[in-house]
Amino acid sequence: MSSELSAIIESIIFTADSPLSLDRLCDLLTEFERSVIKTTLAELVDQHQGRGGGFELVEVAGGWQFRTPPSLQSYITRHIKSRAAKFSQSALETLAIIAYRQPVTRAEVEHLRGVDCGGVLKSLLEKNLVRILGKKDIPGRPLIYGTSKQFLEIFGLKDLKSLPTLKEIKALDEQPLYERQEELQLEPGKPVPVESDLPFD
Amino acid sequence: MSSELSAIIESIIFTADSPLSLDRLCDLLTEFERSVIKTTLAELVDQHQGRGGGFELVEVAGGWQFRTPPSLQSYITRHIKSRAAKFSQSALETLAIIAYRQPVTRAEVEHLRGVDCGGVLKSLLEKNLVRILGKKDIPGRPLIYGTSKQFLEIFGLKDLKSLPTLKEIKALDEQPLYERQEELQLEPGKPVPVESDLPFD
Amino acid sequence: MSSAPHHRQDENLPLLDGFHEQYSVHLEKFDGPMDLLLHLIKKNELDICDISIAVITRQYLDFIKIMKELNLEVAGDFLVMAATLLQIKSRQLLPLDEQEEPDAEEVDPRNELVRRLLEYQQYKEAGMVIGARALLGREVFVRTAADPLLTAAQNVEGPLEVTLFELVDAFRLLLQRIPVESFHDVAPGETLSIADCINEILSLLQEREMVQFDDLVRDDFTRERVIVSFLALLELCRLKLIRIFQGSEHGSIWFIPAVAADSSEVESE
Repeated sequence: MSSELSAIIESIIFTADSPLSLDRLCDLLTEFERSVIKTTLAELVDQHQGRGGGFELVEVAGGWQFRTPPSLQSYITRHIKSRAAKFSQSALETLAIIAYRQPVTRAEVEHLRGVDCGGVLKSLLEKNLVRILGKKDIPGRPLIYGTSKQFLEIFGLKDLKSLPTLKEIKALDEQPLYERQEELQLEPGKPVPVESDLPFD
Repeated sequence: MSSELSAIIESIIFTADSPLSLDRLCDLLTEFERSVIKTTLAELVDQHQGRGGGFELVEVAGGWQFRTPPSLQSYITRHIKSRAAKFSQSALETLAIIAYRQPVTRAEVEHLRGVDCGGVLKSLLEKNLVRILGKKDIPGRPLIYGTSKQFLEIFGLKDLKSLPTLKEIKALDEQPLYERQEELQLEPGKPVPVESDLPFD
Repeated sequence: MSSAPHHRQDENLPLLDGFHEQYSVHLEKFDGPMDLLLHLIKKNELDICDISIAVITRQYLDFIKIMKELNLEVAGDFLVMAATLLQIKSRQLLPLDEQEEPDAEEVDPRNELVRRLLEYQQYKEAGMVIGARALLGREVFVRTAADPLLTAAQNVEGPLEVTLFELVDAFRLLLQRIPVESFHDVAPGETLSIADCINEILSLLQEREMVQFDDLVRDDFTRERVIVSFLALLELCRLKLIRIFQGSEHGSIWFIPAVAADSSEVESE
């Protein structure tokens, strides 16, 4: 077995997001013989089986994939369960409104977002990102919300003053004043061949 | 080394979607001693190195992650689209300034580069390579920027300290890194071979 | 230059097509005036620490002239540098003012530029070095498949992962969806808003139990600041979020939180 081919197959299966069939592997690796690929695959399966590590190479759904053995599931779920949760768009929006508009009532948040925010608000309170500041002195005495100390900690902010303002974010798009004032083009109608400089493709 | 612990650690790192720190592993595996976890990790690194397989265990962004070796790139990209980014010179310069000088303001970056950096900065923020650290305690309270964890992950750095020092970079420059930078021709008429922005591709 | 607008080449005059293509190739190489200066210094084999301003300035201005002749946009940044070069050149020509302190720093008008060039050169090289690394997603890859056994185990109660930029951006996008009249103080303007000041006070009260009015205006003791801070205090008082008291007549104004937040009192559906 070519140990180079073995590494190549392993890396392709490792990075694939679904099981890879032998046919697919042969299509990708035309410089190798189908029979050699097949043998190498079988050897890889044995190798990982023998290692008794945290994952193995198994045949599923007509293809090959690395999977963790069921015996380790209880350890892995410890991690999966406790890992950082991504913010939902509605949680992010609600939090943003509270951060920038505090002190704010639930009705005000809902007016801005145009949807009911009870559930999101409750979960933000439970996560300790938002706190109740008190009650507003208007009919119905609604609760007033603001951000918590934990909010500052999560975003690494010294205080609420350190929250970037919208103006500051918008300002990134704007050209500096002196550039706009310069009369740069001799003939305004002509196109400029200098490429815009996008940093990424 | 407990081969069971070895398999457990391997499986947790394998299924995690970002590098896992030693601290995090110890939090998850309270039934094992920190020192044992640490030794097992080091043994795992060696084991995968020795295997010469399609992926290796590397320390990056303060944690551990399985990654493919760069040498297999050409095979992997046959079935996976290269997601990242060709960085423009401006993006790299700006990123370098932020990485080495952080915390740094936009004005400081622009002073060093001599050009407006708003667009580049915004794009680096959107790509999550750069983050807002807060505001500087000087008049005008400008935003201060630093690099993100994602920056370390993408550039394969263990931590900020493992960035090559500017001194080391200077030493590199004594070697003909620059030779491939072509001469500028001021006289029109001669065609110039189009080259990519970066001397490395 | 990050600001150069992108136009389609094919709208150009056919006669100039060739020129433009060639020069756009050159010009893209220069990532601003510092980059161009470094190039000129290298090309002339000058020592950065002892550059001939006369030579560099002439070539730099020639370059800008060519850009203009070719009708390329010359960004303001390039013109600013041209002005700096000319200023240094003129200062070199002037006899030293007797009155002026012969401050060592001031002796050579090139010093500041040299310092910037050296520093810029370092970062330009650092950029190339980091850009040459094996990048995740380009040369190096990680596993992308989710283990089907485990995806069901996802839990939303874990710690949260979000960046400040995402938060601001969410708010920015939200504002774009909403009619302007919903907001009283988003309009850009240099003036200090009462809302900002309220945030500041709330943030101070997160740090300590009792705050003095003077602390609010200490860093920025202006008429506007004092008035806005005071209005913010009154507003917070009206909302019954703080209590204000004064130690003595004309003494300092102090304020404390009026209520201890009771988080059990959540509005339910």
